[in-house]
Amino acid sequence: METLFSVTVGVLTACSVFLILRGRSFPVVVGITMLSYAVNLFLFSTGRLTIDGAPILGTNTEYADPLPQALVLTAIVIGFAMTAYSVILAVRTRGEIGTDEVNEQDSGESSR
Amino acid sequence: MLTTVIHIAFVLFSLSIIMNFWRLAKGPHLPDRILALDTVYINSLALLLLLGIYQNTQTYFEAALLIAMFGFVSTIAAGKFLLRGDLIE
Amino acid sequence: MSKVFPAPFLTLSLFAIWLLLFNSIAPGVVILGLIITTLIPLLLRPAWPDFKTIKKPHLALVYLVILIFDIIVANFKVAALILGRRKHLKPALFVFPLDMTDELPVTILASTITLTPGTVSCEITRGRRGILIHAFSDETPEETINVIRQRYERRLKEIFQC
Amino acid sequence: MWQQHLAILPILIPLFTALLQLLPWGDRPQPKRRALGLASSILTLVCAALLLVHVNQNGMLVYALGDWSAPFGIVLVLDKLSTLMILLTAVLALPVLIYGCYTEDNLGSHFHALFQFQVMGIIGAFATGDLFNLFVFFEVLLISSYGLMMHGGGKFRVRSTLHYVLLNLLGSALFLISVGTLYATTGTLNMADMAVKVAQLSGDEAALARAGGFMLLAVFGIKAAILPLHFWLPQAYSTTTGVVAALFAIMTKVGVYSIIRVYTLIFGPEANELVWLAADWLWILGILTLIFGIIGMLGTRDFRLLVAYLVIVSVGTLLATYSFSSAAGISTALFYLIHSTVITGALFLLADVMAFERGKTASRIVTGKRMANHNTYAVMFLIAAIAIIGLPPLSGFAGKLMILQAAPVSTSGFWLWGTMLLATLVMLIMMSRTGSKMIWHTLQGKPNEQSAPIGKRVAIGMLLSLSLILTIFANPIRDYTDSVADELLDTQSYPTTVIAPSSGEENQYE
Amino acid sequence: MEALNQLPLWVQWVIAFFILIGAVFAFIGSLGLAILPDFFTRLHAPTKNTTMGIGGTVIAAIISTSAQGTLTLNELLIAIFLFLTAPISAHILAKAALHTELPKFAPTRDLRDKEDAYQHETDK
Amino acid sequence: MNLFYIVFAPMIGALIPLLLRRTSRPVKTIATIAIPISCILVAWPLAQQTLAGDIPTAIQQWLPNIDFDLAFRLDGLSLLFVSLILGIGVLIVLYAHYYLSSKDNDSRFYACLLLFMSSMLGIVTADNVLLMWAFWELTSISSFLLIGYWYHQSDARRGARMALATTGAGGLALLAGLLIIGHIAGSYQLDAIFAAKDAIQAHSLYIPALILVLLGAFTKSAQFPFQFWLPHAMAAPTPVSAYLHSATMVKAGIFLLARMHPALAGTEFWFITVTLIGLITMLVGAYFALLKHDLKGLLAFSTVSHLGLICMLLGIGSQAAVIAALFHVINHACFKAGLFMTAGIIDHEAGTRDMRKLQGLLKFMPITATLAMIVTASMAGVPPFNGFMSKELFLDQALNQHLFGGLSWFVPVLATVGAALSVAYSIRFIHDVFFNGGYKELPKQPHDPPKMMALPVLILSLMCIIIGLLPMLTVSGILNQAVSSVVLDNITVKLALWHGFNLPLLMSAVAIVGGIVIYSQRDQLFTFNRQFEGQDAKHNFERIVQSICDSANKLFTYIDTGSLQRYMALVLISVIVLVIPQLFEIVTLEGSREQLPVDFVSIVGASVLMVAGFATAVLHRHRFIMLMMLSVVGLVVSISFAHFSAPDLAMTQLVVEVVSIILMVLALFFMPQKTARASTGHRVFRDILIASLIGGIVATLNYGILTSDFETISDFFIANAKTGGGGTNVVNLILVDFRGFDTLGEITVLAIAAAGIHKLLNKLKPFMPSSDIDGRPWHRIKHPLMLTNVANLILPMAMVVAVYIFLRGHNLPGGGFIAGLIAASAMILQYIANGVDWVKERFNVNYQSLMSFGVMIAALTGVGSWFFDRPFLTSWFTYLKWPLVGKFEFATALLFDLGVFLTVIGATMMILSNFGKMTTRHRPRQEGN
Ligand code: NA
Ligand code: NA
Repeated sequence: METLFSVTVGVLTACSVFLILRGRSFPVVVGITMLSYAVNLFLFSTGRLTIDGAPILGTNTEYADPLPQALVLTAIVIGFAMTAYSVILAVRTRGEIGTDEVNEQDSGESSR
Repeated sequence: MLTTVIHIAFVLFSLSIIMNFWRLAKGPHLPDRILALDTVYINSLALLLLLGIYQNTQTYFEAALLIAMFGFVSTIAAGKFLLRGDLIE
Repeated sequence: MSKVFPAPFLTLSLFAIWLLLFNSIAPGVVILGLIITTLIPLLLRPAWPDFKTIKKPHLALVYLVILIFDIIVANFKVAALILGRRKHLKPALFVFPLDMTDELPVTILASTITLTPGTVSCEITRGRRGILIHAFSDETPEETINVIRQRYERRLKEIFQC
Repeated sequence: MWQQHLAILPILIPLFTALLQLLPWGDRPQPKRRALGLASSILTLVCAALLLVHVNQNGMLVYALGDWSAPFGIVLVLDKLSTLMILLTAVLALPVLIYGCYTEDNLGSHFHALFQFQVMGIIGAFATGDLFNLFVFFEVLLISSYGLMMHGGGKFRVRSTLHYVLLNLLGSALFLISVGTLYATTGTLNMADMAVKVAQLSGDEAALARAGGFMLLAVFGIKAAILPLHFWLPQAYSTTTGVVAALFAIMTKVGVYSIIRVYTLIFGPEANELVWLAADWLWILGILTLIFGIIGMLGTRDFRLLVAYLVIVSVGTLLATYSFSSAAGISTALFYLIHSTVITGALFLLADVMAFERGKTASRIVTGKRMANHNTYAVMFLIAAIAIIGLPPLSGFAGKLMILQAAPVSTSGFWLWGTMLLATLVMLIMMSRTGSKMIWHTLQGKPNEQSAPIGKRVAIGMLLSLSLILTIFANPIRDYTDSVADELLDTQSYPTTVIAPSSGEENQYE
Repeated sequence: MEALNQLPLWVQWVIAFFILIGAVFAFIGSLGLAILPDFFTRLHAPTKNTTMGIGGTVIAAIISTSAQGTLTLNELLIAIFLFLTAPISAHILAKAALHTELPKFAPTRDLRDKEDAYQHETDK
Repeated sequence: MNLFYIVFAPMIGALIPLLLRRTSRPVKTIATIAIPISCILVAWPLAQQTLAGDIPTAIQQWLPNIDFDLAFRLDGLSLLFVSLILGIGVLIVLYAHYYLSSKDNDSRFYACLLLFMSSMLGIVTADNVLLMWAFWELTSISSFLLIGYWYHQSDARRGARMALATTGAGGLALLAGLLIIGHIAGSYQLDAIFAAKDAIQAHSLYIPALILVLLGAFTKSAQFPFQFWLPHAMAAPTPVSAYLHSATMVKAGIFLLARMHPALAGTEFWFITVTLIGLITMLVGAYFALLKHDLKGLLAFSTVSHLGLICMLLGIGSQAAVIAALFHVINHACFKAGLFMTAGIIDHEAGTRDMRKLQGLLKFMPITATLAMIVTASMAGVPPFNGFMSKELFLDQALNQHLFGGLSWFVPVLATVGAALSVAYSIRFIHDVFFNGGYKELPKQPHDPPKMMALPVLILSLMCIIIGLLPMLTVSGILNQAVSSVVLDNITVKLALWHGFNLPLLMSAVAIVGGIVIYSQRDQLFTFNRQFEGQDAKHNFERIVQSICDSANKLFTYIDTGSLQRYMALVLISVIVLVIPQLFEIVTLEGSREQLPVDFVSIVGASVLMVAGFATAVLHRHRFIMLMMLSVVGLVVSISFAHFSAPDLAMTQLVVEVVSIILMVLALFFMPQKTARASTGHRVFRDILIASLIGGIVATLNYGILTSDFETISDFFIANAKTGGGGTNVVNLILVDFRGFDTLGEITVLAIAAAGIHKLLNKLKPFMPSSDIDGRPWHRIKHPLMLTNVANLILPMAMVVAVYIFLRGHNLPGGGFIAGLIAASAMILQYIANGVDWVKERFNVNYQSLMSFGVMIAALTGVGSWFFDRPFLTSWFTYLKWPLVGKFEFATALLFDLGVFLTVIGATMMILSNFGKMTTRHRPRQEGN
């Protein structure tokens, strides 16, 4: 299971990174959002994987590590705030500039 | 026996999700995809319920309820997008 | 009374939901639930439109039973169609002419149509004069319209007295 | 007893102020918001000063939030370094806010709230003793900086904000991966405790932790604008409003602080297989950043951009100096940090106010109209230039001499000497060129009629006079940074203080 | 799982029955979504069958917990919610499909008047 | 302490003319001139001590940490220079009084001059080399301000910048050299450095240190090849030129050579370098002096030449050579100041300095001509003026050095050539201006200056004569001490005008005759030189700086293209470069932890996750589909959390994911819905490579972590949740209690984001498509009937659920955040179903205040614990027993969570309602249908 998990996280990360390297703001924002999913999985798994061990006292005998879960919760909320901001910033940028290209115009890269 | 049945159900639901996903990927039209996505939500919800039965726990109830609620909201949002482009007007 | 309980049916169903959620009838839960389910409709009162309220609750129960039965039937029917041969598929798009115009009954009827055998309501046509239905089975539209009229619309009109 | 709570006041005061400023405040809210913000900034400054005095007298202050002591709860660790940085932040924030209160805050909504949030985030980052909490405060300061950077709107600003935001979002993701890796190898989040645990790592576990540590370096590198992670900075600083850029003068320093903290405490002298983890890289990158800053200065045609590259140069200098891993290196780096923060802050404001009074030519280094307050700016420019270049008698020269003396007489020391002196020369040439073109060489005719409010000049004057204070009290300040460096390098007693607070303090809560 | 295996066998059978009902219907629904020829026919499948699939599973869950001593009905909420919302989702999607004039399966009989086809409900 | 006065009085006194700027010029001049005079008075008693062989010192600690103290000394060398600086300074102020026009800002002039004076005094009296360096740099700054005094003239600006850059660069080299020397000597105090002479000269860093120090000295005194800046400093007002060229600035370099002489001189390297450079400079300077048509240009290059001479003498380094050098310093100061003032008078009164235009002025300016002839004769080394004496000594030294072995003869020969050139340009100065035919039309009618303006020149000419005639009476005392402090020995100087017939005298004679010859043949020289004209150092300098700047600029436009893609790639590549080497060091990645078995559902889940992730990436050009794929990713991640025992996470992830997607869909309306294919294959390949490497790193780290065991602090939370926090949901307890501070920060972030978004949406006029992606007009119905009805039904239901989730968070999965988002989504549904206006009509809630109160409640809960003498955020809980209700728990953490709840609702609604408002008012008109 651990192998499967880490491969999945890796693939998800790679896909997100690919999106982050795109030239338009929207895919980049989506890439960052997806990266945050991957990172949350990663951070969560630093407490190692446990099945049937929700850290709710009295329900189980063995508990999953609650600390990374709490960290991921914080990270999710912060990620939400950041996603919201960047999405709307992308809209604003498009509103101001007229395009959603992330690169500066009249630079060599914009055509690429 | 019950264990076997639950395992079979797990497999059936999983296969359902795969088929939904296939439809989601294939389309061919946006309503198809949205419908498929909605179904993925519902089948996932079922998986969680099943997991609750399997582990004999109530822990997943809220998560399942939320999937039902939020699956609906997201489907409506997508549908509204197709109809009007703007969700909130 | 109507100031404290602007929508008694709502309060009641919310309280039921509350108990279902907590899955308990401990005094603390009940008391807190009464408070909360009284407060929420009060808070949300402006957002609660003037729905036509149910005039005949017992008929509503009957309607519910019929509906559940039909849903089960519908499931088998659709399952058969999915698994059956494609040539049995004779879909149709047609309008069910409405005999009532109130929002809530129309909504319930449209939902019922969707949940019951072989039909999905696609549009509520202009002026709530009809419901555009996509039917799946090989029944004729006339038959379907008749069933809907007799089995559901009639009952709804009674329940809501409209 | 109450001094205990002093530890958290510099975080809470801006927080509550910001929250209050989000409330509607009636028809003409701005005067009220200004008064509130200024009062709060003064209060923060007072608290920061008291805190510094307290810590200096009684030693490190460990504040266990929620009464959960380290390593289990989050603790604020107010050691000399933290209090110094907090005081610096408060000292910078006040004049910048004064500047902002003169119509700058009307350019967009929520300026005051975001400003206070930003201060809160920065101070929190300096205060916390917990790695994940550091992440949280990074996010607080980043999200408020995103908002502030947009202040005033406009095409260029929006695009550079977009770049800045997206880059930092990537940085935040990397931060989480690093924290996760470190937690997974050490089982703790408290930095002091992590230092203890890291020292016990060996073999493959140590390699994993090293990977986490290096990824963290990239994260802090973005914040500190080290080559090649600095790209956001010139664009961001040169497009945003002056007041925001001035406040941002401390932002890169948060990155530098984090590097100093993490790579001294956790991956420092006691870290066993991870000893001085980042020193070599910081050395090379610091020098490269310096060189890059030099080229950047040469290539720029805009005063603001020039100041932005000055920031980069200062970052390179700081990190290269820090990388010597010696008490003298750290101490002098800190001295230089204080100086460069204050002066670059002043320069950003100056560039802003000059751009305003120059009108069309703005901050471009070209001949323009005479400014309404030409002579004042001329004097201010001269003082700021002398200070930032590092010419006597202002603080920059003391800082530079200190660094040059602290550099070892070895190949690496000579590299630092060479690049620093070259940087000084280039600054000299570029600043004289800028002053000559923007102040000396003015078009014939009447001066521009737009005159910036006097409060703005007062604010710049306040910052510049800080340079004077830094000069006069250079020695006591250096003594203090020496003691900061000593405390910082005493990585053995730090964890014992943090993890098991002295019995006296503990009794208080029992 | 041990707790369930200790239940009386007939209870286990009942639970198993409902689970299977749920799973099979859900599967058929998803199958329909995958294989039916056009959007409108596909819409029928999950709308009815998947909802039913949940119903079965919910009942199974209720029995399995209730049979252990405490009456647990809260899963019912999920089912109620789904029955309440599924027609709406379907309705909105059908609207969208009609609006975008998705191609229909060839034998579909379009019995709308011209007026019906193009005149939808008015806004409130 | 008196020494401090001497140095700092002019510095502080610089404020006086500025303060007096509203008064008349005489007041300012008197106030200004009083300062150096007071310094002279203060210096007088100290000078007596020095002349008696003592060295008065003063010290005030400043930066003991870097061995930088305000330490001053007044030894002979210092005294010599202090006298020149103050003495000539007084004359310069007096002269400037008449020279400056009424339009000039005299306050600024005097202030800068005093500042400059102070810096020079600091250099020559500093007892600490770092302090000396500080004043050295101050002279650069103040001379920059002086040269650029007429900053409206391009020449002044450029000349000032070039001077600053050149001397500044030299200053930095000097600093490095001094630091090395100080490092070797272990101190920056002069005596310590002198004492460490042997150590310094034996050290491996001696040569570099020496080169660096010499660079400082040579740039400052405009030695070859750094002579180019000095003539352009002529753009300064003439009093400044007079001061800079006679007693100060350029003499600072000479002073430095003399000052460091005891520590650095005596080696072969010193000798060869300094002597040769001096010799070359002397010749080059003299040659160019002859070619200049500008009076000040001529004088400037003559300065260069004479400084070369002094430099050469210091290079030779013998006792006699030092005497000659220092003596010439005095003499040069006298005649050069006088010469510049003369040139200034001519310029002032005749309106030009061009020798081609000037001629026959003797008739109009007899006094000026007389004075000019005296000082020029001194410069030319004509007896009986002082210049002759020091030149004799110089020629003697040139003869007596034997350090070039068999080639030593060329030194005296070249020295004589230099002297001859010097004579030639001196003749030209006099002949071309005052004789050379009758008067020609000039811009002004020339006449002698006011008497007081000529007074300084008169004083200087008298000095030339008196020193020439009575050297032992006038300068020997000071020279004794000065030379003693250079050679570190007590010596007595013997000076006499007449040395008898000897070789130097012959050389002098040859020089004078040669000079006349050269001058008479000057036209050929001009013709020869014409081929090199058009080479202006100022323009060259400017061009070099400009081209460096341009190439830097070009480099930057190449490197920093404003391409976010490139920035992102750089960040990622940095991570790869930093991290991968560490991963290579891992021997066995797989740890000892036993793996969990894999089940079918997990495989399906993982596959769907990966495929959906992949599809999100691949379909990035079809944005809506991409979002749907992202939804799947989020959903499966959420389910995974549930599967691996994290129900709280599962819920939060789900809720956040849906709200985020809704936001993105909202945004999509204002964004292009499709992206044109843009990336080249090359670029895509690079991106895939980076992506795979980063993915690989993360997967590797994750695998290594997952398969190894570790010890964590988490057991503490599980053990203390119930007893310490009063709840059973450990995750929630960590959030609201153990690490409540994180949560406070997190909701703060949310609040800030909402405020920032509000800011972003202010006054935004977004792009709005009037038709969908296929060009179809939008559906006409804004709010479908069925949806509005059901949404209305769902709202209260969702609220109940939200309250439920909120309340049970402490003990079971749930909590304020999730509850807040449930409530918020129910409201979102209202917005979607009923529209902005509808909602606004019915719920007039100020979301911003709500959000603010939310965070406040959370933070105030934390502050509350202060009243119980506990740190911020300490939680408290108790079990209450009420009639009817029974026993229940109350925890302050719940209050904290309430804050979270309100913040989330407030922030989310603020974001969405603001977003919604954008289109409500001005939706583009519908077409068709
Ligand atoms: Na349905
Ligand atoms: Na809208």
